[in-house]
Amino acid sequence: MILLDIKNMTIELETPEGLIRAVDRINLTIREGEIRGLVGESGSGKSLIAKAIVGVLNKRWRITADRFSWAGQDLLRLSYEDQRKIIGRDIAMIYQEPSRSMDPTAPILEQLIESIPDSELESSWWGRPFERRKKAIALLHKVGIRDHQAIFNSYPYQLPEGVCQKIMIAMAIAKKPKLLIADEPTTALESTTQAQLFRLLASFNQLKGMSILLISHELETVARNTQTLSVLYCGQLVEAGETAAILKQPLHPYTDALIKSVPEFQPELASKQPLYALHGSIPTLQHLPIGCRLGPRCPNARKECVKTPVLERLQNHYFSCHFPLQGKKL
Amino acid sequence: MIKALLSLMVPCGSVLILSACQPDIPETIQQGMVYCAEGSPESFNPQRVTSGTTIDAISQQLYDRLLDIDPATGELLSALATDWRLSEDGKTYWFTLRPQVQFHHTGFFSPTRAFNANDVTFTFNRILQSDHPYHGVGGGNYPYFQSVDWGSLVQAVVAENSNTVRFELTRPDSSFLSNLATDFASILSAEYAAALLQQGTPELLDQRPIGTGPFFFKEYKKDQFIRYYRHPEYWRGKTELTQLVFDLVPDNAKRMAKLLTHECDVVAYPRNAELKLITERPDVEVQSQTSMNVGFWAFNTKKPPFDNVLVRKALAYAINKDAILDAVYFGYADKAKTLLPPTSWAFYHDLPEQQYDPVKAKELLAQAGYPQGFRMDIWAMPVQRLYNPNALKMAELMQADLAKIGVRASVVSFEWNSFRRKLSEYEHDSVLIGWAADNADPDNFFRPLLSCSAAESGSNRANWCDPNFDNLINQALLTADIKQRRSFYLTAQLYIDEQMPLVSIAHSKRFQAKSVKVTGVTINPYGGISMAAARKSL
Amino acid sequence: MMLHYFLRRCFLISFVFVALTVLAFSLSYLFPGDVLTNVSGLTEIRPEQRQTLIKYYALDQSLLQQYIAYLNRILDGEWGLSFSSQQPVLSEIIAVFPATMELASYALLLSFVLGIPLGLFAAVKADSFFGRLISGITLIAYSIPIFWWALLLIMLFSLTLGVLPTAGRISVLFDIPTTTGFMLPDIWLSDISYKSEAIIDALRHLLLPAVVLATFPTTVMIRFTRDSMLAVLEQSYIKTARAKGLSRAQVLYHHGLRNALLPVIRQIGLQFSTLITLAMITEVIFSWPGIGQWLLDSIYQRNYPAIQGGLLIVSCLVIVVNMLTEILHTLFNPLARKA
Amino acid sequence: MRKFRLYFEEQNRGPLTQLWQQFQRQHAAVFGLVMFSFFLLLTLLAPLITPHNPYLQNPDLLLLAPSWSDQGLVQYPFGTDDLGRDLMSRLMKGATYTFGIALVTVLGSLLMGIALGALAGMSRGVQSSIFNHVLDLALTIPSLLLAIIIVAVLGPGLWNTTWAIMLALLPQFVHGIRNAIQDTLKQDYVAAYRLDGASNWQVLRYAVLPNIWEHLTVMATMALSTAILDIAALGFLGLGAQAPTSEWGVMIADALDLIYLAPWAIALPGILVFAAVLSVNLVGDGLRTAMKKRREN
Repeated sequence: MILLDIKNMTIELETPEGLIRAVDRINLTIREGEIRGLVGESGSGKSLIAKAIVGVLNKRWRITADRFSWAGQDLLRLSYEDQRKIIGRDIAMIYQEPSRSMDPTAPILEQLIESIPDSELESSWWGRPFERRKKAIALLHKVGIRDHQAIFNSYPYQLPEGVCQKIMIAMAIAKKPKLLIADEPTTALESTTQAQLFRLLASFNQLKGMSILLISHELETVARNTQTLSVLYCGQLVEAGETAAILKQPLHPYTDALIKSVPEFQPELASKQPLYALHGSIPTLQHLPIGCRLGPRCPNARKECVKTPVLERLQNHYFSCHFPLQGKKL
Repeated sequence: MIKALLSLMVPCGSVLILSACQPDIPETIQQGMVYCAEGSPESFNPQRVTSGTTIDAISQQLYDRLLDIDPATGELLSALATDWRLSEDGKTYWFTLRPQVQFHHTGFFSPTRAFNANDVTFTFNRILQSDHPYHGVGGGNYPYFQSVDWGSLVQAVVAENSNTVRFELTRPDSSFLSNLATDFASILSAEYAAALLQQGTPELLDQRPIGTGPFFFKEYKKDQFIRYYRHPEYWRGKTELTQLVFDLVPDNAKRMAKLLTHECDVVAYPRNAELKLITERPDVEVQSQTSMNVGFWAFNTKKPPFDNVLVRKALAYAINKDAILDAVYFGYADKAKTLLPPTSWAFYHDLPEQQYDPVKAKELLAQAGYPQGFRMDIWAMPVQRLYNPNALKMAELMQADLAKIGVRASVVSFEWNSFRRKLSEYEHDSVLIGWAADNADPDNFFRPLLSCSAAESGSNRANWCDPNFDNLINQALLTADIKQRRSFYLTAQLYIDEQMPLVSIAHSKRFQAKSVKVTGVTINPYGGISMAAARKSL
Repeated sequence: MMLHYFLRRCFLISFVFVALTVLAFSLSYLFPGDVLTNVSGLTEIRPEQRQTLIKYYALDQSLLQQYIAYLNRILDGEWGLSFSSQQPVLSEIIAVFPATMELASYALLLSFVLGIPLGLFAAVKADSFFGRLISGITLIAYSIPIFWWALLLIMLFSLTLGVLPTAGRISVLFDIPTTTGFMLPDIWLSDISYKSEAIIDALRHLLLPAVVLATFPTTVMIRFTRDSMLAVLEQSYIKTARAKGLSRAQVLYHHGLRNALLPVIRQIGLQFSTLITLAMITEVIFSWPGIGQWLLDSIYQRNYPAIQGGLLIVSCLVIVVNMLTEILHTLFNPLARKA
Repeated sequence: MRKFRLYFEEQNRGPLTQLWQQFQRQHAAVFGLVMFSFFLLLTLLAPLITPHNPYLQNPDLLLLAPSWSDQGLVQYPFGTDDLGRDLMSRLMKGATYTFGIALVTVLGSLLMGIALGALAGMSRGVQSSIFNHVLDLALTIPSLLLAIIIVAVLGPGLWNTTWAIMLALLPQFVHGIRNAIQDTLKQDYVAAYRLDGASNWQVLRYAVLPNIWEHLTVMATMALSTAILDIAALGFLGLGAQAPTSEWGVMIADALDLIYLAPWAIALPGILVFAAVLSVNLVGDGLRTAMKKRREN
């Protein structure tokens, strides 16, 4: 069943010069146990969407959506506090720089215990602190940290990024969430810990059936670890669907360019051949082109591209482009 | 967080409200009285000082004298000496002493015997005999007695028996008895002095006093307060007040504020400007008393250009006395023509008045050789006294007047005790100060202020030593006949007007503000105030 | 690691202390008048005494020896005699010093109790009416000259309403033996019968000066707590805590408060010397018998040994408080230990 | 009131105009700026525009009530003090002393601070640690105590106390400037300058100072408000300006004796000092929030 269903969500930023639309009418659906990827270049608004879902954006952002339902329950009708309660209970999030997203002056044990909700505990109130500690040790072992004693009374700045990220994951899974949003979890880590991390996420997905939304800007890590994929460009959803189908047959020129620019996906690349790159650069938020935001950079842009393309569907493969690579409506 | 804050505020608030009602305060506080004085005392022995501030605080409270002065008539009354006899040649005096007069019992000393003749001999021999063990203690200067040249006047003080004392003088002196009645001639305890000498701390005689007065010394916190408790066996009968505290508040505005908030019961020298305001308030009343005093502007006659008579006369002409009377005394004083106040029997009525004439002043300056003026400083005393309520304001006024004739004056002031110390070392160009009489005798104005012996002892502000002025006032003392003495004093005043060592400015009324609940506190026209008869109703 | 930190701290403090004593020592030369009187404090020095005194104060030797002689005179408590009362300066300072400490500590306490909650409230509800009101009032209170503010309070509470006394630590009629030098404990320890009235009277005397002196530190505390709280709220770990599902109050209390208050401790150290200046002015206006009024009297009397003594004691107090806040800051703040 | 923008032209306004726009948006800050410029003008023009000579004593007009009360005269708007001098012209002349001298003190302290701060900031190792410790010492001495010592050595007077206040403000400045310089030195463009072969002096002149002068102005405004308060306080205590000068602190101290007869003589100088310091604080706060807002978007 569909866990998260978002239709036409737009996020705008209040600036002295007026409202700037950072994310423009995107749709996102996540099923139970599914690992969905969210790919886009930096500044395309992917972390904005994650923060919007979890609700940590500050007051200057304005979020509007046609439908925003979680596990069948439409959250738009609920008050802000109730939304917070439901999302806080079921969705967990981990961030880019783990060491900066932990309270620098609180020992790790205290932050871990704090994230274990009371509902998880069975023993009576005086046994609770002891049980909490036992649970915290279990969590650390689950995320692969053996020596919990040293970690407990040390401070975030004393630990390497990798360990911090693992602790963040431990905190996230403490409340057994249904969805884990991983906002570029591996950027700060070296490659060895990256592989460890993805293996960990995959194991949680299979064992606990926890669905994961993996946000990243490296196409090939997302391609290897996710089942479904959504591609974003300047805040517009350009393509979504089965990862394998998209890689094999990209319909949107931007996805095609993305795939071409990754050497691993081009087996027949000869040596010393110039790598393919889309010409031009990403426009800043203040000067977004009207209509399809890829317009000026798109290889097969035409007059109609001035109108913002509508999301079209081909079996479960969505794309928003007037002239998809495979030609109109098979 | 906010709840914690509120729970903290409530108890504090209630404590404050509770303070409004005064539950059972013990007797020492209810019958205690606070007198706000304008400065701290220099010492606790009246022999060693001349400043009125110190005299007010210690003399009438702690000590008694052989004779007292009747405030109304100025006549001499018997105090520790029940009666006194004078020899025919006027050179020996006999005093019979009052029996059964107890000294103070305090924490640091309790006497074994009552007051007798050796206390008197000890008190005066200390001043006369330079080889006396106590003479040099604490600097060895006795300004008042040195200024009236007591050393050469009194030959010997002898105790004939336990309650009669004989004074032998070198020459007849009509002001001797009134000098014995001044506050400076307070009687100390010989037994206490001997005990201190044995302990090896003789200077405590002047710091922790023992006397026969209505109160005994309990505690002194420098520049804060002096605390006296009642002397139970006082020979004139126990006083109503159980505790008397002298709160030392040099700032006039603060003293007035303390009066209005009833922190002070009696305030010395209220600011003249506020007298109108006080009379309107129901809970406070003002006492006034014409008293013998003079505020003057003295030049240091040893320092050029003030050694030149023309310069001094020019400066006298340059000062607008009427403006000073309005701005500083607020009209509560009358303009001074000469040193003596009009109430004195030796006042020179038809002496020509000093006119305000800047043009003449400039001419005199040109004659004296200073056509474009010179630079000088005016020392203004920081403390408020009856003869000069606000010396700093007066100095500012004079500064503007002098600027008109080209004299650039700057105003200088220090803290009261160091101010007096520097004055006695004649570091000043000119000074605004004054003198309050200790007895009705005109000599009390001339000798301590302008005589040569006063110049040596440092109390002659003009540093002026003029032989023929000196023999004028000495001759005046030799005869007892009033008419002859007045003629000497008239010529003396004429002489001062010619030489102009100082410019007399005003004779001010003395004021004292007190709360209506306090009765029995009168202003004594001669010398320090007395709290013996004070009473405080609730 | 901590030991290394303490060593560095002690070296710094000793260096500052030495520099301070050098300044104090040079003052006796800088002050006008004869050096021997400035150093010894005796106003009348008879000629025959002069030679023995010069030998005793080592004025004839080189500057360095004089300084060393001065240093161990200071350490064994011989700070010269005060010009006005010819009493040892140190004993006079010890008599007046506790009063200032009492006033300053009550003011600091008041600024804590009022400043920090209001600062937090202003930060959390920054753009609500109350938030802006608090910042407005803080700005006004920050710019009122303290002596004028004291005069206004006196005119209002003492003169027109007549509720509070204008000066002193307690009504002079109360005879309280000084044991600790602090008024309230003294009353408590003394065996007088009217203890409760004395305490009430002492509190009434304490209220106005404490409020006047507390105005400045409270405004600084409010402004500083508000700014540091706002900075902390922008931090990403607050966002993660919110994302973890903690309630708003929990986030503020557990994470926001601690991180915001740590720099505040250091701020107290820096502001303490300004607090002393204001304490001196308050003492003069309320004639509070503390070291401030004593020092100001000594400047009016040109009492140089007293000024030297005052400089030493007040600066040492400020150094000690600075050091204390530094150490407290490092104890509580792991980040500081990393540096 | 967004301007109608027909053409979509590039609008990158310099940091200064952005700062001014943010500043303009806060009305309190603008009000503060207006008051600040009023005081500045008063300081510069005071000797010319005072109706009466502030030191002229007029013996027959003592303690005249201000003109708004019935016995007041209109040519003496604020009445006269107890020596018959016109209060309004004394207050105006007082602006030059309290406000003017405070400006001079802060400028002097700023220049010395820049010199010392630059030395402390640029030097590394032992030399910079020496500078810090010397400043920690200066920071420990309260400004009033410093003033007392200087008055004891040089005697009371307005110019002696300006030295005291300058020294008292110095540590704040040097600490602030040293931290600002060390922050800017960490930036990459300074490293770029160094790579181009710029000497220490050029780095300071072209890379560091232009970037921290805004921070300096904020520090200067905070220091100005403390300077005004200190000058008035020293005048009040009688250590600063001496009797005839009409500095505001001295006027309050003089008027203290007439607290019941002429309360306006105390209130007016106090209000002026308060207004001056408030205006400086408003401008300082406005600048600080404007800089913060500019950094945000």
